Amino acid sequence: MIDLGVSIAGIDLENPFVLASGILDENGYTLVEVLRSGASAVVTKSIGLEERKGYIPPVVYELPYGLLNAIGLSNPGIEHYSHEISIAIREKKPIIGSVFGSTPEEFAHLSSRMEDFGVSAVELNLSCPHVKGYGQEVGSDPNLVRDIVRSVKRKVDVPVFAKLSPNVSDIQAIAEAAIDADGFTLINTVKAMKIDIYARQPVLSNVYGGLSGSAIKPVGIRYVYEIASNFDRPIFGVGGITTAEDAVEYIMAGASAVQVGTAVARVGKRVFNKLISEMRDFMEREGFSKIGDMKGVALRR
Amino acid sequence: MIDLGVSIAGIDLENPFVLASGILDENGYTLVEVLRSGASAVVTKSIGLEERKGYIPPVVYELPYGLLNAIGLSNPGIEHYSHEISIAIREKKPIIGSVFGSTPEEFAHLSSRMEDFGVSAVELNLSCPHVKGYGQEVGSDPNLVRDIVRSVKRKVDVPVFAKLSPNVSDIQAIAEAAIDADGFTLINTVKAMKIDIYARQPVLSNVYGGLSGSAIKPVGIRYVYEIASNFDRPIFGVGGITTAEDAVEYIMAGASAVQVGTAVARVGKRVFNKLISEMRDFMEREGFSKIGDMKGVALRR
Amino acid sequence: MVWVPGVGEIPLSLSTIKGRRKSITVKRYGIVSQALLKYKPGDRIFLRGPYGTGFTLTEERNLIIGGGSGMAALRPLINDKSFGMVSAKTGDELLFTHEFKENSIMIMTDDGSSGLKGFPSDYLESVDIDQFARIYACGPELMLKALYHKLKDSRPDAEFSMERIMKCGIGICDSCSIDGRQICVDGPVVRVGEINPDGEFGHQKLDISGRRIEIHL
Amino acid sequence: MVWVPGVGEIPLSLSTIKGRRKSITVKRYGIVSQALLKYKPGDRIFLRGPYGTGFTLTEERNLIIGGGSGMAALRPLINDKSFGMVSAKTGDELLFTHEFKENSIMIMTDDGSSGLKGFPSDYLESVDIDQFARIYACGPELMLKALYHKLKDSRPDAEFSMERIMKCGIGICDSCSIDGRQICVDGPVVRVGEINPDGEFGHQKLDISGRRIEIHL
Ligand SMILES: Cc1cc2nc3c(=O)[nH]c(=O)nc-3n(C[C@H](O)[C@H](O)[C@H](O)COP(=O)(O)OP(=O)(O)OC[C@H]3O[C@@H](n4cnc5c(N)ncnc54)[C@H](O)[C@@H]3O)c2cc1C
Ligand SMILES: Cc1cc2nc3c(=O)[nH]c(=O)nc-3n(C[C@H](O)[C@H](O)[C@H](O)COP(=O)(O)OP(=O)(O)OC[C@H]3O[C@@H](n4cnc5c(N)ncnc54)[C@H](O)[C@@H]3O)c2cc1C
Ligand SMILES: Cc1cc2nc3c(=O)[nH]c(=O)nc-3n(C[C@H](O)[C@H](O)[C@H](O)COP(=O)(O)O)c2cc1C
Ligand SMILES: Cc1cc2nc3c(=O)[nH]c(=O)nc-3n(C[C@H](O)[C@H](O)[C@H](O)COP(=O)(O)O)c2cc1C
Ligand code: FES
Ligand code: FES
Repeated sequence: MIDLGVSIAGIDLENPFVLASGILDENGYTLVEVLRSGASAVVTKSIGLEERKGYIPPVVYELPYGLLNAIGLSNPGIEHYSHEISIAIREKKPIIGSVFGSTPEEFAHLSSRMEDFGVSAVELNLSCPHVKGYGQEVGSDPNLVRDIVRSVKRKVDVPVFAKLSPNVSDIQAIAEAAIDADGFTLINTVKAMKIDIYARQPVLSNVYGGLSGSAIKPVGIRYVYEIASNFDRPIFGVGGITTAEDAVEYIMAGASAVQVGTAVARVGKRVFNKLISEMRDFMEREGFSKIGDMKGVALRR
Repeated sequence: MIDLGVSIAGIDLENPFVLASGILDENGYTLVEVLRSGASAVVTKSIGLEERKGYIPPVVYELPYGLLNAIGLSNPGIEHYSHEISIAIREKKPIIGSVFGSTPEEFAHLSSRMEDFGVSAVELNLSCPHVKGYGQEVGSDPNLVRDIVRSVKRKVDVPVFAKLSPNVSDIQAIAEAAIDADGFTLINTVKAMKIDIYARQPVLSNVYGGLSGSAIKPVGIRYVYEIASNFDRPIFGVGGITTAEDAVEYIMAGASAVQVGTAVARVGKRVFNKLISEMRDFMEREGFSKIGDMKGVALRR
Repeated sequence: MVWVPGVGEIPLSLSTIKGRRKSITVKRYGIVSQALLKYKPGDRIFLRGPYGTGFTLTEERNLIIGGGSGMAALRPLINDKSFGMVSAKTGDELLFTHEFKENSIMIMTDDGSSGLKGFPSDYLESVDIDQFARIYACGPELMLKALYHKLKDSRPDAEFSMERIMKCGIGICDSCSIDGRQICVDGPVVRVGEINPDGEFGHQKLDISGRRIEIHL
Repeated sequence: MVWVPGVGEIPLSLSTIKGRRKSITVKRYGIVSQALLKYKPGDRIFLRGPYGTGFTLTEERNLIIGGGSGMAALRPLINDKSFGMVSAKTGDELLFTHEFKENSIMIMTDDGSSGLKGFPSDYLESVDIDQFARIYACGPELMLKALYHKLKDSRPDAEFSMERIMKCGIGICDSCSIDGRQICVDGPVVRVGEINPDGEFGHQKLDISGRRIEIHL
C-alpha cells in the first residue's frame, strides 16, 4: 500500500503536491479548479496591503527550458482578496496565504488578516524589492528577515513559512535569521532577463524578471539540500518540478512536500494528477511505501 | 564590409569570441587547436600556487539545458603551467591568464607570474571558496575583492579583468569594490546540484557544483545589463552562449566581447567558426557593420 | 499577443488567417493600440502566439454576429454564404460590413447613426437561425450574455469569443479566467453549451490588479 | 563512464557490445575498480555514455593485439577468424585468451610466466600482417608506441585505443587530450595514420592535476 500523505509543520496534505504562489491563484474559482485537479493545497498569490496593478505587459517570456516573469505583484489588496479565499475554502483543503510587504508591521497585519480569512498557514514572500536599499531584496537583509518573521509569529497562530530568495550570497545566514518560522519554502525565482535582439530591447517591461521552470531546478535542489543539511525545519521544495522524479529529487534533498508553478502552465492543471500517478509508479518500482521514507535520503550527514 | 574586430581594455581581438576559463585549457596543445578553430583569444584554466588534483570524479553532469561541474580547481600549479602557456603563445593570439587564490598576496603573485609568462591580460577568478567564512566565496566579500584587485593592479601592467560570481546578493556592491579592474567578466557558474534518485545520492563527488550552459544565459544577461547600466568598464559576457544570437544578446546588454565555455563541449571546437559565420550573417541581415555598433543598444539610460 | 517594444503588449486576434500574409485589425483605444496605429508598411511587428482556441472554420452558410472590434476576430469566417449582424456604438466604428454580400447583412448601432438602432440580440428573432450551419459571435460581454440566453437551448453549438484581461497568454497568471478556466488557453472561443449562466460569465470579472468587479453596460 | 555512488567514476570499455546484455571487464586497480568488484548479480550499475569512437567492426579475419586490461575493449572484436596477440605482466593477468580459436593466438608475458617472454611488438614480424582485413590494438602506451613504429608505413588503417586520464568524457575538461584532440570524443580509437609521432603520443601526458609528465615504461 502506497501512502502519498505528508504532514508539514502540522498541516496534513493528502499528497505532496501543492500549487506554488503566483500561478493560477488570482481568482477563487481557479483555485477551486486547481484543488479539484489533484493539488493537495494551494498557496495564494502574494497579497499586499493595497491594490496594485503590477507591471504593464509583457510580464512573461517563455524560454525553451523555463519562464521569465515580472508580474509586479499585481493584487487586489488584502481586503478585496478575502472574497477569493472564501470561494476556494469551500473545497476543504488547506489554503496557504502568501503575503508580501516591506516592514515587519505590514507582514504581521497581512498574515493576521489571512488567518482571519481562514487560511491553514501563511507564507512570507521575502523576495520582493526592498525600499531601503538599492537593487536589494527584503530577503537578503538578515536583520529585516528576523524582525519580519518574529512579528508575524507573535501575531498569528497558524504555521508560518518563510519563502526565501535564491538571489543571495549566504542562504544560511538568511535561514538562521528566519529560524522562528515553522518551515521554509525554497526557492523563489532567480533574477534574470531576456533581450529581444531584433527589437533591441529587454522583453519584460520591467527589464528584470524571475526565472522559473526546469532551468532553476538544480539551483532549487542545491538550496533545499543546503538548508536541510543545516537546519531542522520542514521545507517546501519548489522550482522546476514537472515530473514526479523532479519531486523525488527535492524530497531526497530534504523537502517534506513540494510546490509546482511553471509546470501548471506548461502541462496544464492536469499536471497534479500526472504527478500523483507518476509518484505512485515510482514508489512502487523503487519499494517506497511512504513519502517520508524518501525524505532526505541523499543527505550526507 | 563587416568588421568583427573588437577591442576590450586595450586588447585587440579579431572577433568577439574568446574561450572561457576552465574549458579545454589545461593542455597547451589544446589551446593551440582552439585558437586555430577561430577563437580570437583564450582564457586559461584558473591556476593557483600549488598543484591540486581537484575533486574525485564524477566532476561533471550533463543536464538537458546545461552542465553541472565541480572540477575542484585541479591545476598543476603556476610554475608548471608556464610550459602550457609557452606552447599556446606561439599562435600569436592573446592569452588571458586566469588565477585563483584566497589572499590578495596570492592573487598578486600569480598574476605577476602570468605576466612574466607573456599573457596579454589576467583574469581574477573571484568565485572560489573563501577560507575565512563558511559557505562563502571570495567574490562575495567586498573588502576582500577590493584588496585583491588593488594588489594585483599594483603588481602588473597588463589589463586586469575581475570575473565575478553570480551567487551574490548585491552584484553592484561587488563591482564597486572591484572598480580598479580594467574590465569585468560576467558570469561564473551558478551554484547548483543534482541528485540521482536511483542512486539516492548527489551525483557530483563534491555534492555542489556550478551550473553553466543555456540554463544560465538569462542570468548572465541580467548581470551584464545591470553592470553595464551602472559602471563604465568593458565587460566580457559569458554564460550559455551557443549561437551568434546569444552573443548578440550579451553585446546588446553591454558586453564588449564574449567568452564561450559549455558550447565548446556541446558543439565541439568548431563552435567558434560557426559563431563567426552566424555573426556575419546576422550583422548583414540587420545592417550592422561593426560589433561596437551593437554594444549596449538595449540599455535604457 | 502583440508587443510594441517600449510600450506594451496586448491580445489581438488575427483578422486574416489563410495564406502567408496575415493581418490584425486594431481599434484605437489606449497606449498600445495607438502605438500600433503609427506603424508604417515594412515596419517589424513583434508577436507571440497564436494561443488558445479558434472558431471552427466552415465553408457552409454561417451567421456572424459582431460587436465593435469583435469583428476583427470574426472576419476570417466571412464567406460567400455568410450572413452578418454587425453592430457598433456609432456608424463610423462599424467594421468589415462591406465584406458581406449585399442583402446578407444587418447593421445596427447603439445610437442609431447607421442601420437599425439597438443590439444584435434585439433582432435575432428576425432571422431564421436554423438555416445556419454555424453561429459565431464576438463582442462586448453584455452583448454575448444577451445572445447566450437566446441561443442556449436552440444552438448550444454556437461559438462565442470571450474577452478578459490577458497578461500572459499561456495559462499561468489567472488574469483571464472564467469559472476556473483560462480563456487564453481553453478559450477565447467557447461553445455556448459549455457556458455556465450562474458563473462569472456576464456577471463578474477581475480587473488588471485582480480585483473582482461587476460587469455593467 | 561507470559511477560507483559515494566512491568515484572511471572510464571503462564495453567488453560485450552486441545483444541486450552488455558487459564490462574491470581490472582490480584502485578505489573505484575495487568497489566495482564487490558488485553482486542484480546490483544496479550507474553509467553514462558510451562516448567517443569505437573500433570498426568486421566479420573478416582480423588481428587483435591486447596488453593487460586493454583486452576488455578488444573482446567484442573477436570472431571465428581472429588472430590474437595477447600479453600481460604475468600469466594470471591474461584476459580472454580462451575466446580465440586454437592455433589462432600468441600469448606473451613480461616475465615469461606464460607463453613467450616479451611484448607483442617483439613478435609482430612473425605474423603476416597482410592477411588481416583489420588490425586492432589496445594496451599500455609504450606497447602502442612500439607497434606504431612497426605499422605506420604498412598499415596506417590499423586502429589503436588510447588511454588518458578522463574526468568528463564529453570533451570539456581537457584531461584526456593528445595533441589538442580530446580522446574522450575524437578517440579513444584512432587510426595509426592519424597519429603524430612527434607529438604527445608515447612521450608526454598530463596527470590528474594537469601536470605534464613524461611517459616511461
Ligand atoms: C482574445 C482577445 C482578442 C482581442 N482581439 C482584438 C482585436 O482583434 N482587435 C482589437 O482592436 N482589440 C482586440 N481585443 C481587445 C484589445 O486587447 C484591447 O482593446 C487592448 O488590450 C487595449 O489596449 P490599449 O493599450 O490600447 O489600451 P489601454 O487602456 O491604454 O491599456 C493600457 C494597458 O492596459 C492593459 N490592458 C488593457 N486591456 C487589456 C487586455 N485585454 N489584456 C491585457 N492587458 C490589457 C495593457 O497593459 C495595456 O497596455 C482583444 C482582446 C482579447 C482578450
Ligand atoms: C578509454 C578507456 C577505457 C578503459 N577501459 C578499461 C576497461 O575496460 N577495463 C579496465 O579495467 N580498465 C579500463 N581503463 C582503465 C581504467 O579507467 C583505470 O584503470 C581506472 O580509472 C582506475 O581507477 P581506480 O579508481 O580503480 O584507481 P585509483 O588509482 O584508485 O584511482 C583513484 C582515482 O583516480 C582517478 N583516476 C584514475 N585513473 C583514471 C582515469 N583513467 N581517468 C580518470 N580518472 C582516473 C579517479 O578519480 C579514481 O577514482 C580504461 C581507461 C580508458 C581511458
Ligand atoms: C508567473 C509567476 C508569478 C509568481 N508570483 C509569485 C508570487 O506572487 N509570490 C511568490 O512567492 N512567488 C511567486 N512566483 C514564484 C513561484 O511561486 C515559484 O517559487 C517559482 O516559480 C519556482 O517554481 P516553478 O519553477 O515550479 O515555477 C511566481 C512565479 C511565476 C512563474
Ligand atoms: C568544466 C568547467 C570548468 C570551469 N572552470 C573554470 C575555472 O577554472 N575558472 C573560471 O573562472 N571559470 C571556470 N568555469 C566557468 C566558465 O568559465 C564560464 O564562466 C561558465 O561556464 C559559463 O559559461 P558557459 O555557459 O559558456 O559555459 C568552468 C566551467 C566549466 C563548465
Ligand atoms: S492570460 Fe494569463 S492565464 Fe490567461
Ligand atoms: S575527459 Fe574531459 S575532455 Fe576528455
